[in-house]
Amino acid sequence: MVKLTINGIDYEVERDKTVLQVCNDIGIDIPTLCHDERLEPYAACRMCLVEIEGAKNLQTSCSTKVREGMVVHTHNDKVMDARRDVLDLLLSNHPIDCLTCEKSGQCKLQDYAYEYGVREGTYVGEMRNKPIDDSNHFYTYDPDKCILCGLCVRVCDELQNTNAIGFEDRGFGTIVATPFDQGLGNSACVSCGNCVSVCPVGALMPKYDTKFRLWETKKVRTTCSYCGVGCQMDLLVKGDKVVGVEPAFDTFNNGLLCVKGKFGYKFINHGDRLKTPLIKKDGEFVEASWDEAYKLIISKIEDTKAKYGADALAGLSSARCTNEENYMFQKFMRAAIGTNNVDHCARL
Amino acid sequence: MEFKFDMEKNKDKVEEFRVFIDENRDRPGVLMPVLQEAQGKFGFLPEPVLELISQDLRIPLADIYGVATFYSQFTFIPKGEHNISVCLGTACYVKGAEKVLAEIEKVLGIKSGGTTPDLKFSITPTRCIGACGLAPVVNIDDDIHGKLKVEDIKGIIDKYR
Amino acid sequence: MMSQEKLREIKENARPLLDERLKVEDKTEVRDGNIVLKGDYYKKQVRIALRNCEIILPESIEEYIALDGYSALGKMLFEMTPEDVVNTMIESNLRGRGGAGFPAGRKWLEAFKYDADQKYIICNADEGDPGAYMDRSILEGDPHSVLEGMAIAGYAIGANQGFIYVRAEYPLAVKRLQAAIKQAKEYGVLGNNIFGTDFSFDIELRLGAGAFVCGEGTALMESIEGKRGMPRVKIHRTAHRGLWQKPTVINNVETLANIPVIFQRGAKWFRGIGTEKSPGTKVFALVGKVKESGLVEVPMGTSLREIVFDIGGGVADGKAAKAVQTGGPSGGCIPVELFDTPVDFESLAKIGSIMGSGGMVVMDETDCMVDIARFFLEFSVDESCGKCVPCREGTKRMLELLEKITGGNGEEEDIARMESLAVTISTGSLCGLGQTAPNPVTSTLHYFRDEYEAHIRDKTCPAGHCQALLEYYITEDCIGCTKCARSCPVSCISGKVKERHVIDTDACIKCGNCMEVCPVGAVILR
Amino acid sequence: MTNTIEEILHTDAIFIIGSNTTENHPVIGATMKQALRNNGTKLVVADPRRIELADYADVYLQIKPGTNIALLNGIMNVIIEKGLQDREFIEKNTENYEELEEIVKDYTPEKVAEICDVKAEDIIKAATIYGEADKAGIFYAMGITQHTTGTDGVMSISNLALLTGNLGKESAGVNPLRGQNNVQGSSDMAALPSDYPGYQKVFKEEVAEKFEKAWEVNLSRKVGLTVAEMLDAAEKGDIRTMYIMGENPMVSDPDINHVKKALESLDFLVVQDIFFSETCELADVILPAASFAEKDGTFTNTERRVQRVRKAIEPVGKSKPDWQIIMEVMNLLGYDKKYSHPSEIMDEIASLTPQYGGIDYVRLEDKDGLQWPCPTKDHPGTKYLHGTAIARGKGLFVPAKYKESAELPDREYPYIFTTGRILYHYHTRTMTGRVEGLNKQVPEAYVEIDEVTANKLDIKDGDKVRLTSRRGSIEVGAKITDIISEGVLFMPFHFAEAAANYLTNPALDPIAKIPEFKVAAVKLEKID
Repeated sequence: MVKLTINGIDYEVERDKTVLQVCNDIGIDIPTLCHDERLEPYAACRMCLVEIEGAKNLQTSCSTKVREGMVVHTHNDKVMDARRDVLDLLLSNHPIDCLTCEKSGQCKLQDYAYEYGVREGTYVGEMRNKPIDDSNHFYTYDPDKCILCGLCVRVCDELQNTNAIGFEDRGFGTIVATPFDQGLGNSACVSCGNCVSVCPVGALMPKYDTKFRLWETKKVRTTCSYCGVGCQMDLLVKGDKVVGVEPAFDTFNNGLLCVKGKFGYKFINHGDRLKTPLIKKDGEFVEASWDEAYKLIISKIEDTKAKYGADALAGLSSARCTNEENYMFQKFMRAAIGTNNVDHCARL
Repeated sequence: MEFKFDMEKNKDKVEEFRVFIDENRDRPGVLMPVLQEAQGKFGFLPEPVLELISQDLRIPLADIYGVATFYSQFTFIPKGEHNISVCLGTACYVKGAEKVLAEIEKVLGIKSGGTTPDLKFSITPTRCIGACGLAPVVNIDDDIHGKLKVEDIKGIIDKYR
Repeated sequence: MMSQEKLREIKENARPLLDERLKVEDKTEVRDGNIVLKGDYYKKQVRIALRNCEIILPESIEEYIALDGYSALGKMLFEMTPEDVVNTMIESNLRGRGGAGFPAGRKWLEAFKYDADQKYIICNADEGDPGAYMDRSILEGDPHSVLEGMAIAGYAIGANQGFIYVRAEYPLAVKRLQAAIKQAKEYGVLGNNIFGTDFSFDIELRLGAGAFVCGEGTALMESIEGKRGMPRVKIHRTAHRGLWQKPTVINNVETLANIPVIFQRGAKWFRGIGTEKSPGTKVFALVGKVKESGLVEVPMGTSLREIVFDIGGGVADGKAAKAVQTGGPSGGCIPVELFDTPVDFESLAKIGSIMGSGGMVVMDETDCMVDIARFFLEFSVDESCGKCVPCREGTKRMLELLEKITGGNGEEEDIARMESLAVTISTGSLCGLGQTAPNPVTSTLHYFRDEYEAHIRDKTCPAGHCQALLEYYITEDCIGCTKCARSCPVSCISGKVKERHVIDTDACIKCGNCMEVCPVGAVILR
Repeated sequence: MTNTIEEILHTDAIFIIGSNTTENHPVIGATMKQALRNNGTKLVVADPRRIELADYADVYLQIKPGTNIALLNGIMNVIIEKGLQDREFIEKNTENYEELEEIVKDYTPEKVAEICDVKAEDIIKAATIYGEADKAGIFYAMGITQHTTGTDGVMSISNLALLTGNLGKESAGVNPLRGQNNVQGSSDMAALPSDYPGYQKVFKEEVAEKFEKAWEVNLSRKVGLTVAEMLDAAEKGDIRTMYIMGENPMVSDPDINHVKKALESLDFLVVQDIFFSETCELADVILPAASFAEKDGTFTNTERRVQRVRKAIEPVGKSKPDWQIIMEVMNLLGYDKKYSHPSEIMDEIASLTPQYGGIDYVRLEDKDGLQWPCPTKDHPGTKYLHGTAIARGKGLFVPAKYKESAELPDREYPYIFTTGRILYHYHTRTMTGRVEGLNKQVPEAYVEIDEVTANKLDIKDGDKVRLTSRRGSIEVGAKITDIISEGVLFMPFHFAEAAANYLTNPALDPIAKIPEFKVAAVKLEKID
């Protein structure tokens, strides 16, 4: 343990933690744009700057380990001025189109601009002006909105390990790009969208079918319905529609999903969904009520059972259904019909 | 202006280059030397060559591209037969390097960083080459031309035509 | 295999041959038992790092040995423990000559103490400051002194591999280094079992590819590792986790060139030169508007005036000295009034500049200080790696403000904006490049504020340099040939034949055609 | 999986055989790559296709389809030869080692190299990496199981892990990667003809009695039919009525012509699904089911983690959750048990299934779910299996000899045909086929053909080709690739329009009854 002072209050905290981690633990809110606990500290956005007495310059709390006797100021004038200026600089090279930006309401840059009272970028000069990359089927990339926090590049490298994107050029000309600007759709990208999930601004945006603001939605934590990994994720729900998916960050999948998990939700509200029972009459399917359908099924089951015995019936359950449903299905076959002829496609 | 690179036509060079990669693959951090070799061999960094490096060294293309675009000496357009590097260091600057560069651009009809369409000349702005005593300095290939005046430029370039 | 006896033997054979050659060339003399270069220019200099430059043949390891080369290494391998070596370095208080002035011995101690299976020595030869070529001269003129310095460092901290990261813009230095490494290995002063001991040390050359930021230690390591040269987050010391996350000592060329001499003559001797806090000498590249430009090595604490006037002979072309710029894009402009400042790490920092790697550019009355600041900012913008916001975005905005001012569009509040932006950039940037990038602006704003004000308020450039603020003017010498009027694309020149013409400066687009066509030079800029 | 996904990060060696992990279990694939990157983990990949992970591997073995067991025996041969086996573990925790040693003795690297068509030195390298690692995990999927020798394959993997003491410890183990979201759970829940939930056998009297008591009904002791057996019985007229919930055998099962005939022979077929699938076409009644977003429940993932599925929206149209439909049908049939919420079903599951004994919805609110076995309410769940003792007491070596696949290429059908999954689609595409981006990404079926074969038959990338096996024929676009060996053809099975399963061989593994999807003999023609 080490003792240190933060904003005039003494704390005793675990050694080996960063100032940022300690502040998070004790409830001091420090802004970050490039930080992600899953990744190596990057210290590029400079929003988490704090003053540490004795140090010549402000220090990034994300990359500074606590030390015995350290005296930290997280919100004094010097620090606040620096953060405000950083926001000013970022906004001076960022389109202020929050009114129509899809990200509005879940944009960290917007949130911090509000929190720190930075209305707009006040430096007038060159702004990035690059075409939008629309070549990926699931998301778009607008370089002009990018703040170069590098989260996408680092997630693609350190966690997803696909390395489809990287930095191009340097200095003011730096952008996140695919090699030779081939476009995401023609790159090594596997469309996992894990970059999209961490973009703090509107640079990497899913191609949503439905317009929504985050505050109109509710998040429902659930389990992905595709492969057997069982990633945890949040469904974004607006009204009676699932409009988006975000990975869970505090579970074993650690904020990662694949293309199907992240973008494959659109079948849910697809127009092709079966919406009513259908009964085949003269080779054609016609809509029926549940009662009609049930009546027919019960009579056929009872018929078969009476004529040929319970073992002339068989049922296939599903690896796509829940445990409870599989349990119900086998119980139905065994207890209600009386046969063990129940199986599913575990082997396929 | 686009410069295409034909792997087939450069087959021998490409083969030599692959030998270089093979001989050096175990050197840690070999990417920079490999890119330098490629640029030396082909005069620039052609896209298919970078793809080849990516395959042979198993370094993601995005990383290679990131490195190639970071360092100013790497280029994706071929250098001309004669490379004119204009020193833009402080000593040269205070002694009028800007005007010298402008004159060279005027004489060759291309911008700094470009190559003439006949692939004869290219202009490369260069950081201080450490010949400050001779400011302003221009290197054409391996020749150093020092204490230059704007009036001298045309005559010097003509010597390389 | 090399041995101390053999080394002595080589020296004894080589020395007479060297003396003979020097006698014929007649450019050297012997001062205090040392061979030094003759002439006024060298009289006030004390050459330690440059001791062999222009004296020995750089391709000849024998000549290096003739002047005691490799004797320090040979001796220490038998007589000193690595700990002794580290302690001697600490005692000498040799401070890094790359710019920041961090004591080399303390770096060594950290790396020495840190246990690891592999350690590295890096020679930072990525000399990038425009107007500085000290390191190039050492690498070209005396490569073995750097190799020997590295081997000593390697022995001290327990490293067996060294890298020299050298700018690709220095082809001759690369050639000389390659040759020197080869020779040194042949002679057994590098490679396996040096001097027959179990100490092995190899050196590999790595070339930069045009990125100033790679002079920053961690960016340089990234570059050697084959990555973009973006400075690392300073969460670990490089002496603990540097190159490939292994303990690494990185010293610059001049620092390393000093080391063999320190071990030949002792730490105490070294501390006797220079000032208490900054012992030893410093090499400067004295360039710009100075009569005698060249490399100058003087004891720390020598005043700027002595360097510029006594050694450099003052300003050329009869013009008045205005300032001297030290420290390149990280440094500042020191006005002539402060020329009595002694040159050492602390004194220069106190007056808003830095020692830097040793570039010293002399400026005269025709140099516009706003434009000089703009020049350095342009450099910093071009060379910013782009990682952190204050440097990437901030230096760009600062450059734009400077361009606005030199372009004649400056506004009163721009100065205050630059001052506050300078604070954000210098206190908030990730690496030294960003933190020092505003220095050229802050120092010129401090000492030459009136020049800024003249640009902004009066729309004039007192030095007569900023094109946008100049006007074309036709003097009395005009013969009225009308050529200028006819060549003017906007027809803003009026006047009768054989009478003096006049330029309507409001309409003039400053294309310069009139000046070019005037047969008598009557069109001037003022 | 005996072990947990997170443990992959700390493993010393990963051996992947018959799993294209980055495409089919992408997040596990990414986790493996993180281990390689950060932990210095070594990787061995064995697969007939040079899958993405092969490029990251220290050793890649491009084995001929159907030769897994030879390879595994070869690896064990090298391990024993080099003395890399864990003698203490074998002594303490296993039985029947002598027979294993006896059988693998014949599988020298040279002999195996010939069977598998790989280099002997690579087998030795692979064995050394796996054998020398302190903690080594084997990861496999359908590439092991979908063979007539699938059970032998699984046993051989288990043998290898036992031999090196890689069971019952962290970051090691035998780790089958389950293909579908709840394939683990549906097996746990006994959608199986021989088992009650928790793998309790239907033919065991005490088990049957337990369930009779709990369910208050008489139960059959007779083991039921597997899918394949059901279809055969249907064709013969022994099965008359079928109820299919959320399955699409008309695309997913081998020999589709046979499936079709079987389902058409039925008197009555009920299909319950969220979309109108290929199987729906043959139904008499179709019931609309709610999707996973419209209901509560649980899935059990490949690492035995029981996790919540939560209702986000109301069921679309008049659809209902499957559990509710089944309950209603059951009630109408006279079995009157009612449930108002899936949590009540889970409580019943817990009361009857030892592994799930401690699981309930309150505990599942924890973000990490619960990994079975979790026998009691205070049990924290089980991270890795066999930590204290191997499931059946001591681990039994069940050595197997290499046997050839049921159908080998011959003059008439000269190519080996193998099937699998791809990243952008899922199973029979009922879901992914309706996601625009996924369809744009991979719009239609294709067959991967190696360059030599393609040249020989003058087939260019994108050309239409006809594939024919003894069971059927399909037309499909060609994809020329260098990731597959000469004479091997690979096709994803997802696409109904050109369904690979018209060609596949329904021959079954005698124990697991799994069809040999991975090896069939076909002929290949270019269509002009």
